[in-house]
Amino acid sequence: MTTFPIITLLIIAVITLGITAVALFLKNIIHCSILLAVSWVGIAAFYLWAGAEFVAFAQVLVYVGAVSMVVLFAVLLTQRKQLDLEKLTGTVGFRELGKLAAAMVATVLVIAIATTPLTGSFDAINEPVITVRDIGIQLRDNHIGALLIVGVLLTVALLGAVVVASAEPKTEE
Amino acid sequence: MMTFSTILAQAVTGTSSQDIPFSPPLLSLIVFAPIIGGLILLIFPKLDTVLARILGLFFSLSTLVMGTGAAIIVLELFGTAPIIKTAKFMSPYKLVENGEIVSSLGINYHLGIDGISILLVLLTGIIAPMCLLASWKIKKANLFNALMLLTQGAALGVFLTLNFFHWFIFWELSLFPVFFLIKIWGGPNATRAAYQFVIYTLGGSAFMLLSFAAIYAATGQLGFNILPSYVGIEGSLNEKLAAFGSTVPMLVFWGILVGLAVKVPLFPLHTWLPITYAEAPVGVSMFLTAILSKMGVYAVHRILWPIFPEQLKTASPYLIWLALAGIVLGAYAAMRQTDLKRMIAYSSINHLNYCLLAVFAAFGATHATQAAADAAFSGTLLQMFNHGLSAAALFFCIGVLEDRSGVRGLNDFGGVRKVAPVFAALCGISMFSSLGLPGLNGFVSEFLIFRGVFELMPWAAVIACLGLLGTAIFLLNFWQKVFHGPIKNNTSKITDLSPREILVLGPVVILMFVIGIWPQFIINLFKAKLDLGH
Amino acid sequence: MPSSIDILWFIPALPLLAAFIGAISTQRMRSVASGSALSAMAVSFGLSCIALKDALAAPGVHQVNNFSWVSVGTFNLQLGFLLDPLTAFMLVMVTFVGFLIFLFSTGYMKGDENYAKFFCYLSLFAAAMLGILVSNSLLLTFICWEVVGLASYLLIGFWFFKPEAAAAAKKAFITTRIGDLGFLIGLIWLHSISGTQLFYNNGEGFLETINLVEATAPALFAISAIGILLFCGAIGKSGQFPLHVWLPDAMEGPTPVSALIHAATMVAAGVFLMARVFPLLEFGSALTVVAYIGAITALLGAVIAVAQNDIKRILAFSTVSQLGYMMLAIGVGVWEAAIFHLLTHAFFKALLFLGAGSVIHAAHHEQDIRALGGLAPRMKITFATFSIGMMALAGVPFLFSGFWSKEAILHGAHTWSVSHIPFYIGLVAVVLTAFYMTRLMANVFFGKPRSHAVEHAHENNWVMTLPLTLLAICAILLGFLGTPAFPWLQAKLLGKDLSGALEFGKIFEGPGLMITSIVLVALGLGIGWAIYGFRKRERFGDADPLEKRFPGLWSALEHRLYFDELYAATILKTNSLLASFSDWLDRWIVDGAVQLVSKLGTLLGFINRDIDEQCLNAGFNETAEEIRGIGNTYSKAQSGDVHGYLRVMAWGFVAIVILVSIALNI
Amino acid sequence: MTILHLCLIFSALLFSLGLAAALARSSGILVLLGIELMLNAANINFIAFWKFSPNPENGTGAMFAIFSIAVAAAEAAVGLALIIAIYRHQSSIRLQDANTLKG
Repeated sequence: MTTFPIITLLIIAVITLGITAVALFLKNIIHCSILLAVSWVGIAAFYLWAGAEFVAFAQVLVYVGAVSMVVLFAVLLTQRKQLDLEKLTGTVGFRELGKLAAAMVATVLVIAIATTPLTGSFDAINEPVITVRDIGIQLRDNHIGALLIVGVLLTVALLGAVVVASAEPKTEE
Repeated sequence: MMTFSTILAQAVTGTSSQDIPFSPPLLSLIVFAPIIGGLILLIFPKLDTVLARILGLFFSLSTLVMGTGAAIIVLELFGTAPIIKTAKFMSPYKLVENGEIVSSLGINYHLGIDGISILLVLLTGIIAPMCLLASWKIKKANLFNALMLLTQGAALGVFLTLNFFHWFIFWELSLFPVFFLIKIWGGPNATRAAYQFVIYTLGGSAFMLLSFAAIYAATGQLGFNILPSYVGIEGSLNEKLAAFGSTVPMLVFWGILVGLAVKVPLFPLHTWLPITYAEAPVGVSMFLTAILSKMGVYAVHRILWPIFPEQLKTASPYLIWLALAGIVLGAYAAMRQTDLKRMIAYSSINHLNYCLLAVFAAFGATHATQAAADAAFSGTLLQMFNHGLSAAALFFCIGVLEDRSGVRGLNDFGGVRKVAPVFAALCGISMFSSLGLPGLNGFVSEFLIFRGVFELMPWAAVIACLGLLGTAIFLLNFWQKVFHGPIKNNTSKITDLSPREILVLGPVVILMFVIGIWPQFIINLFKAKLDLGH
Repeated sequence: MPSSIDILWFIPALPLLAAFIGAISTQRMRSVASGSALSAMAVSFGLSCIALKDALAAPGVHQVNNFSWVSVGTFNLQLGFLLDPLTAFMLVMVTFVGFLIFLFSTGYMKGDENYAKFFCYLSLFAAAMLGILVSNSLLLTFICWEVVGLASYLLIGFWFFKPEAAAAAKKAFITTRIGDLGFLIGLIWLHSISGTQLFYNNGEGFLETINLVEATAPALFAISAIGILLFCGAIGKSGQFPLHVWLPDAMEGPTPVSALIHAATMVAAGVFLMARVFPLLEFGSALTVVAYIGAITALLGAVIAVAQNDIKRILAFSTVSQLGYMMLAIGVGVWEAAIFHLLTHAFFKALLFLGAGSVIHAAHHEQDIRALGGLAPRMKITFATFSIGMMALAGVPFLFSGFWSKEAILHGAHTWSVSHIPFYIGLVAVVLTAFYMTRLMANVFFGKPRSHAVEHAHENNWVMTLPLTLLAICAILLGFLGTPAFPWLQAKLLGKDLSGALEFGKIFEGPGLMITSIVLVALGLGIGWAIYGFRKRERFGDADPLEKRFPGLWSALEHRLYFDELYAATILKTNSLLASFSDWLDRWIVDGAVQLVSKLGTLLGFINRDIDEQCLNAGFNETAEEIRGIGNTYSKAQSGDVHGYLRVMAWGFVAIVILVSIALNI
Repeated sequence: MTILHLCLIFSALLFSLGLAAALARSSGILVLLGIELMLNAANINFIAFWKFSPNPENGTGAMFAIFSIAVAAAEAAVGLALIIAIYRHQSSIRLQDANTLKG
């Protein structure tokens, strides 16, 4: 019974990576962002696979629900002038250099992971072990400080975002 | 004998012996009708302006209609019959709608109405259509109406929700439409005013949120109807909070107080108010002063009073000075304003602080007789209603002046009474209502407050008298400079009220007389609550 | 048939209805407004007469009709109506004088563009005034009291386009409101210690239970303080020192208003209130305060009246002085005498004001006595009636009502056990009153006309002379209600039975007192005539004989002893400073603190920069030069290209991993 | 090669894809999305290590992932706001144009 979860994992990983790769090399930004939203769903699927239901829900809510919407809005707001964003103006080769660097990082990481011996039994796939209720209790008992700080952080970030995004150029008035 | 209202009451609450298969969720409808209306207007931005105005008015008026229905039901069901109290300090909620949303987190969808809520719901029902009518000719009317309706729905949500979670959502929700209303339609400094308003209030709310997080951590409850039962029994809220640290109960109390005090506003957290009221368009100023400022006072009654009686008692002797400062400073600062809107804004600070004065006096007094406390509390409640009427009417009058002449300085006018007698008469009645002339509504509430406060804390009442005098001085000064004397240039542009404007002011003025002469009519709404003690 | 107590509320309600009709009447419906006002007053007068009959049938009985107004929890406020002889006499007086003045107004205000509004305000005033009279509750009294103030405000400012009228209206309202705040506090205090503010409630009203209160020091203190606070309200409304300043300015209003409100009725409300709560005042030590304030006011008003030139202002200060008399009477304990004087004063002062109004109307709104003159032959009825009023006011013996009522007051003051000072002050005021009224008569009616308008003056029509005649008759007859020989009025007010027989002997009881006062009146009249009667004023610009003799004193009196200036320099200044301070505090300190917090971040930035500049630059300037050279080289790497930075990081990461793995030999 | 290895490699590849996006695209929005992907890759690591940890009932890894998601959301909001602000100033979201940091 160990092959089934592995196969599931492989399927999730391949689909997610594939979609992401395609997304990142599409020209149209809107298509890009929609595909990325799909890849976030893939990541959520991974969380579900791993038994972290609540994290998966959070992933869907925050990324698929919220961030992707914000991204779409940002795209729409900034697309009034149809600029060819990929036009090469004095930045010869930056794209190739970037891809090269990313490939190097990937290589180094994969080699590092693959050569690391991990001891222990990883074949027994545990059933989901953490429920929403557990997380609630954990948040309330052990992580209340962090929760409050994150709340404040979010508030401040939101305010900051509003202020930054709506600051008008002085010349307007 | 089955009257219409008993049938209605039985229908809604399902208490009838006969089977009436009709029970609309009245409270939810009250809250969500304006929100739905607002969303409709937002979704169809290309709607014909006239249609949009009428739709807006319709949804706005729905509150008044359904609120009156709820009031009739409440009076019919509980007007004379005693209500069984389930716990000490528990307020008797009269109409309740309940549903679980996330039961494991204690977040219930829980609406309830009692005397205080119903008063404010009715006030909202009266003022909100008035605000729309006052801004009838505004540009981009569709968006304006939509945002106003959203604000109205949020305010109603605050008045009717019994669970902190939803309450807080509504509380914050009321901010954002107002932000845009001020920013888009406001005066020259509107952007600054809007930011100041939002950031000030959000800042206050952050403290409140932290406090409620602490309460939730201690009790696992967020219901306004459940939390009071933690007071004064074994394993009380204070003890649970004190488990986090000995200062936590007081900190939690102050956190909530700061959040409310900004909204009311309590001195010295009031500095956002004059500029915001002055810069906002007239309909929004009316709504801000009449309804949104009441949210703070309401929350004092709904949260601080039932949940933190001990802390309130400890803090009141100090807080009362702040309320007195607000009263005196508000009145005297108003005397120096040359911008009429700022003047009325300061007078609002003055009037709202009477409400807080009474609450703090009732809690801070070392010896309180029941009669004095009853007078103080009923005065507070009535004052909320009365201030809503008179301040909104005065803002509207200044809006009329500004609309006609484009200016609103104290010294820009003269002899308006000559060119616009009807306007002068209605504005004069509103003004005298605001300065507490007997026979009009303002006097009743101020008398009750002074009567209560005097017995509880005589010196505070005497100091507050300065505020009464100051109010008379600046309002009469306003009246003399604007309406009396020879006619000035700007005045010649002023025409008398149109029928629409009379429709706005007329009902309010009539209400002022009715409440002034027969206050029991309003008092009956919240009487049952006080009859049972606190 | 319902008893009068049940229909008592109609008496104020009818004028209120008339006020409402007046409010919605347009200028075209002017006759509707005045007609409804007049008929309401007439019906109210009829009802008042019935009420008087009922009340007199049972003097000493207080019929009440109470009802709950506000009731919440354990807190309860009741209002009520009261009928006793005091109320009934006042009702008849107010409705009768009111009716006559309304009638006079239909002529006087004929051409005014706000004719309907005028009657609306007058009716509103009458309603509120009658409300005060029938009230059985201090709260209802206060409510009507304030509405009376509002009506007075509206009527003083009736010609609102005149800046002086607008200012006078505001001054009147705010000055009386200062007193009213005292009233309010007194009322609240009373309610909080006694639990009721009903005068009479079948043995439970506070005037009935006051005698049961134990005379402990705290109770005495509290009740005295309440009495004085209530008196504050009366000070404001009745123009007593030190709040008398608004009353002369109130003469900016139309003359019928001055007659009705600022002579006959409203200003008497304070006296009425004091008489009503007399048992309360008696209990504490408030009466002494009342007596002295009254005495001071009586003298002050009379003195200032001597040097005024505006006919209405002379009468206004005379009103102040007479109200002082009434307060004095209450203070020395003879409140029935105060009410007697109130009633007689209402008639003769209304007569004088209407007479003045008649003069002013005939002389095309000339009010300065220096510009009038020689009117006696031109306006015979006005002259005759005005003379009667003048003699009543001056206290000319036996025939005129003022003599008897003033005599009653002086008699009471003489027998006051505490001090004789108020009595002597009263005597001085008697002389002065006779003196300034003689001056007024001599200047207005004798000599020759001193302006063009006056030369062509002629008598007014019946609408205006009829009220004068009726009032004149009353000004004579009313005195006989309360002569020492047959003190019917006083007995009824006190609820005593009269023995029934006339006792002429009593007139001459204590003849010394009466003879003294007759002599003093004669002295005042004589001096007045000696100075102003024999050598009459020739031209408008002539200086007053007294002015030539005592220029300094005269100027002070002419400026009303500089009270206005004094208040402007002290109270108004303080108030204005307080306002400026509040504004400043709010603008700079409170808001400033908020701004300060927001500036704090910026400030830290500045401090940081300063430290950089001062310490680093000064100390390491040379080193910095060198470093800057190196920095210039390296700063070329700072391309501003975000991708470049990120890429370098990636390369760096790869390099570190490779280096580490080589170093660790993995 | 265990399942954990697979998870980690999945995460590493996702990270690299994100990096590639951040390095090779000139649109500010896509750069930001690349960074988001890198954060997600880190979250995958947390979850993977938590799942195969000796006592997963503690839930620490999941908690960390939750907080990380919250912070990432804040970061996305601020980042996009910055991009809009840049767009206001320069009428472009090309990061090459935003080179005012140049030394």
